Amino acid sequence: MIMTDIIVAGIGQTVVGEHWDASLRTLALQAIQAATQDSGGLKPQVLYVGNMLASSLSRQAHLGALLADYAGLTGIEASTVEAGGASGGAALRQGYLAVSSGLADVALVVGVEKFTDVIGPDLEAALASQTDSDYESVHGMTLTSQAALLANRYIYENQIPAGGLANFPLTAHANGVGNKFAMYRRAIGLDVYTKAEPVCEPLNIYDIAPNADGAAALVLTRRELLPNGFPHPVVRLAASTIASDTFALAERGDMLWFGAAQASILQALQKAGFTLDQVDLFEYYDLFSIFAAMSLEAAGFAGRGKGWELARDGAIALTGQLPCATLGGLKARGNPGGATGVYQAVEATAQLRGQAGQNQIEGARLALIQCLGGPASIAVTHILETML
Amino acid sequence: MIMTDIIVAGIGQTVVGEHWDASLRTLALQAIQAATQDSGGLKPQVLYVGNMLASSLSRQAHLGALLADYAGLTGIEASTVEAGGASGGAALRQGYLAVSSGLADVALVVGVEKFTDVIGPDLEAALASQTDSDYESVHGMTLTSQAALLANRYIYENQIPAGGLANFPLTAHANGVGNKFAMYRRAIGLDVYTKAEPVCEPLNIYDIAPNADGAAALVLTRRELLPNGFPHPVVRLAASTIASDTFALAERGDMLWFGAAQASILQALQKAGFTLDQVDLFEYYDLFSIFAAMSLEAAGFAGRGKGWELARDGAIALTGQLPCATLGGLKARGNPGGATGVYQAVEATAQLRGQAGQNQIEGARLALIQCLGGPASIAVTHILETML
Amino acid sequence: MEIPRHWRLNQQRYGLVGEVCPHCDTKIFPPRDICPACGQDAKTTFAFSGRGAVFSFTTIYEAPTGFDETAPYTVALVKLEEGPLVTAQLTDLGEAHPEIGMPVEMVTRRLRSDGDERGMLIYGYKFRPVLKPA
Amino acid sequence: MEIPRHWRLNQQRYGLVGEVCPHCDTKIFPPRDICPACGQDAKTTFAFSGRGAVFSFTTIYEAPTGFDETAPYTVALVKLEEGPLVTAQLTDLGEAHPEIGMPVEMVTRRLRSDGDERGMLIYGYKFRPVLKPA
Ligand SMILES: [Zn+2]
Ligand SMILES: [Zn+2]
Repeated sequence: MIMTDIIVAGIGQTVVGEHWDASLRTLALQAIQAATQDSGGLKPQVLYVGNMLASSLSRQAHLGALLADYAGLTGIEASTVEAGGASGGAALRQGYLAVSSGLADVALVVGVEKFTDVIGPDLEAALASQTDSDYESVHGMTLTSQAALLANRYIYENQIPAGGLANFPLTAHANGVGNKFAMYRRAIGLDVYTKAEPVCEPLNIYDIAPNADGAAALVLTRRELLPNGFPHPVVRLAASTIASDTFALAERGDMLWFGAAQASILQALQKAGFTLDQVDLFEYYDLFSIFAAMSLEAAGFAGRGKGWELARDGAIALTGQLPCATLGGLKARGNPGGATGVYQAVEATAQLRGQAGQNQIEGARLALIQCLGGPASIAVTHILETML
Repeated sequence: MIMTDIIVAGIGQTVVGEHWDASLRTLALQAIQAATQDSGGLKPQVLYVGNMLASSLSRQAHLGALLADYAGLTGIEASTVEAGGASGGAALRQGYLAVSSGLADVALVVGVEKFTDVIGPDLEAALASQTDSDYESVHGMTLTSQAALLANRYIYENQIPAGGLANFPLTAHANGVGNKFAMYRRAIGLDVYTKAEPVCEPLNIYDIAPNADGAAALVLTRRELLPNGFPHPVVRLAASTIASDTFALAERGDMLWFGAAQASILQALQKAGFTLDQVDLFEYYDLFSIFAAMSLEAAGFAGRGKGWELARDGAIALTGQLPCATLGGLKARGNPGGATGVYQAVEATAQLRGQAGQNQIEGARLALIQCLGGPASIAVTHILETML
Repeated sequence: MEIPRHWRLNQQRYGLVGEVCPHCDTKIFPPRDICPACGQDAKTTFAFSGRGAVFSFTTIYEAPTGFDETAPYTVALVKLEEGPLVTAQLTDLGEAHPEIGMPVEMVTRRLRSDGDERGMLIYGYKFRPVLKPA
Repeated sequence: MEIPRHWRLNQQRYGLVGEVCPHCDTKIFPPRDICPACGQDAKTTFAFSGRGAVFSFTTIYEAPTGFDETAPYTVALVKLEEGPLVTAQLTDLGEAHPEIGMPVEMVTRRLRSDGDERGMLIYGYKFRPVLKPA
């Protein structure tokens, strides 16, 4: 029923980091202003906010109305979309629906997370609200420990050698160097990874993306509504999908398979009429190294239990067959919580426009991006394509 | 761009009340099962959850994936929509967009709130997260006290007599008697209202709707997808709109005017091609008596400062010119938080199908429903119409 | 631990510092960098006099966490001399009963007492009746 | 105050009580009234034996509020004899180092200590290594 292409007309982002001096609304405003300007001044009729934790960490709900107001857009439609760590992707999905339906001409999607207002056990508790409060977090379970449970079993079943997942963070950190919006801009060596103390065995500090503040924004419209003289190569959203899996990790029939990640990618490829081998880059959800490995398998880029080999063999590097985390991923760009899916779309658009600087993937035309909520209880996938 | 009518194919709800024995997921499941059965077994591809406070009150975020799983729908698209007290209406809006766009054939919308897991100051703090945490709730402001500030000024400027707002709760309680899903099913007299102690001057306990647990669900589809032999009169969503106003009450240029409420209704009427005098019933957002009065004014049913006269004169009664809160409204049905907008749609659909029992509005064909977030910082309006 | 947040807001809270729009001279509180009147950039700081009048008020008995120990307390919208309305508590009322129109002035007081592990005390503006000259 | 919630979950937490599907005999934990295997109603209660084996495990050092006083602690997925996996803490490990496949059995212990105003203590299932006969 879609009669036209949905275009990512504007992109904006803040540096990901510990913004002690900036509030949630200030960060969001910066990203919105950048995206609006980048779009050539398109005027949004609807705002979707992707956010995960503000009601817990900042005692602030109802961000739709708050950010519409602070962005000088008082009056427009606004709401908040939450799907755990996939909140930003889910907000992008709503923007896509709003513009596709024809009920809005221009949609603004902003992902924002303000982690650093709270530290310590209260932050861990807020993060654990993504897991099952009656049957998981009540036992002291956290999302990090769920990833550790997965990694432990993955290593056991697939007989992964020590350090087998190291190249996920190493690649991410190498790519972060060239991204001026990244939290970490220094490459790390294997020795640094190997010497790191375990944080939540078998995960060490480099297997876990750092939580940090950030905001990113997108302006979406239909192709015929692009302003005259639109200055960028035109990038369209070729597909938008969400799929779910069991909520609790324990209820998975097959623990080591990200079923929602697989389903959302299969559906996206099918809807857009592409195959995996056409994908020029993959922004996966490397909140943990193990998530990156399992996401590669779920997508079909690697066989079961073989995702880590793509990292070991350099296939995911900027110069590899399937560049991943091309601007640092969650590990080096940082994990801005519910903003992550929007950051991924901003980064993919930059790649497809040829604006990725020293990290540019030559001739990139098709980007696959995916974010996950909980232990892949939700997966949101988008395909972006450069239009000729 | 919409080529077909969007139909409310299934409705379901739980009794609103203090469900000590039922968890959030159990309540949602009951409403979902009822709505699915009522629709003739339509299979949803997407779930939108309207919820306001679960991450604060139940330490549980990520309800989309949780409820999809517990409803036996693991795999489908799911996310949570939040817009303060208007969350349910905003979730309905997303369902409308998903089905309108053609990207989903059947959408399930569930509103759910579980208040009674927490009581006392922690509940007040969670409710206050709908206000501005940096400039309102940090001063000890609550949503109830914002309503009191409005009422105080409203009474002052418009010289409202003592008890001038009494007929809002009296009408709601009279209507609650006939609704088996309502929290309160006893009429109250003017003497009871008059004798009540002020809670937050000038509001007394009857000017404030009671917070309570509840879940309501809707199945939406396009008309051509209705099952053969669909057993109900067909009710369509004729319009769906959201508008915003300043977030903080203090920043309103005109404090006593609900601008977002006005804008969303004007837009809805215009899109659907109706005028106010065609409206057979109005489910307003009577979280506080003053909200009901100001909503009548914003909609244009009464002049500025005159909304209370419609209550005084009996116009809002079941037998009046403009029946409001026809199944008890928030005051007598109860305020199930982020589920409210979905309850309103369920009740309006029942009226338009002729299934409202002793509360049936004879010949009702057009229903206007509206829910508000914060002090009308967001307004979500839907128009429902019986199809002939 | 919410220390960074309150440190960030100290200037506004202690001194009632907002902004003035260089384009249309609108006085802005709280600061928001975009003028709500004309939509242009407005980052020039402006210190309000702290004098105003009660626009509306009420008393809170059922208070949120962090305020429950000081309930009941009176909150108000105060219309500042320079234009904006401000949300704040009324304090030092003594025997005075607040009224719409009552002249008030800003003072600095403790805003909330977090009795839990957060521990921190937050200070900021409240308003008291204007003291009559003796 | 979260007392109603924990009262509601007491049966599952103290006795590891789930459900059995009357249609396909699948054993279900936690109870969910709809069989995840066949999709039909499944409300027949079923008490699990509490015996199982460690499927995976890890140790938490950075714990959420309510658990920070007892950190570090070890959490696990336990494969019950009857089929389901259960999320729980391992306890009474003594000198034993947990391993995948290690036989464990259910015991009742304190789950979290809310040191704040909530005050309440919550008890429920944990798993300990199966004691060898003396
Ligand atoms: Zn100006
Ligand atoms: Zn079964």
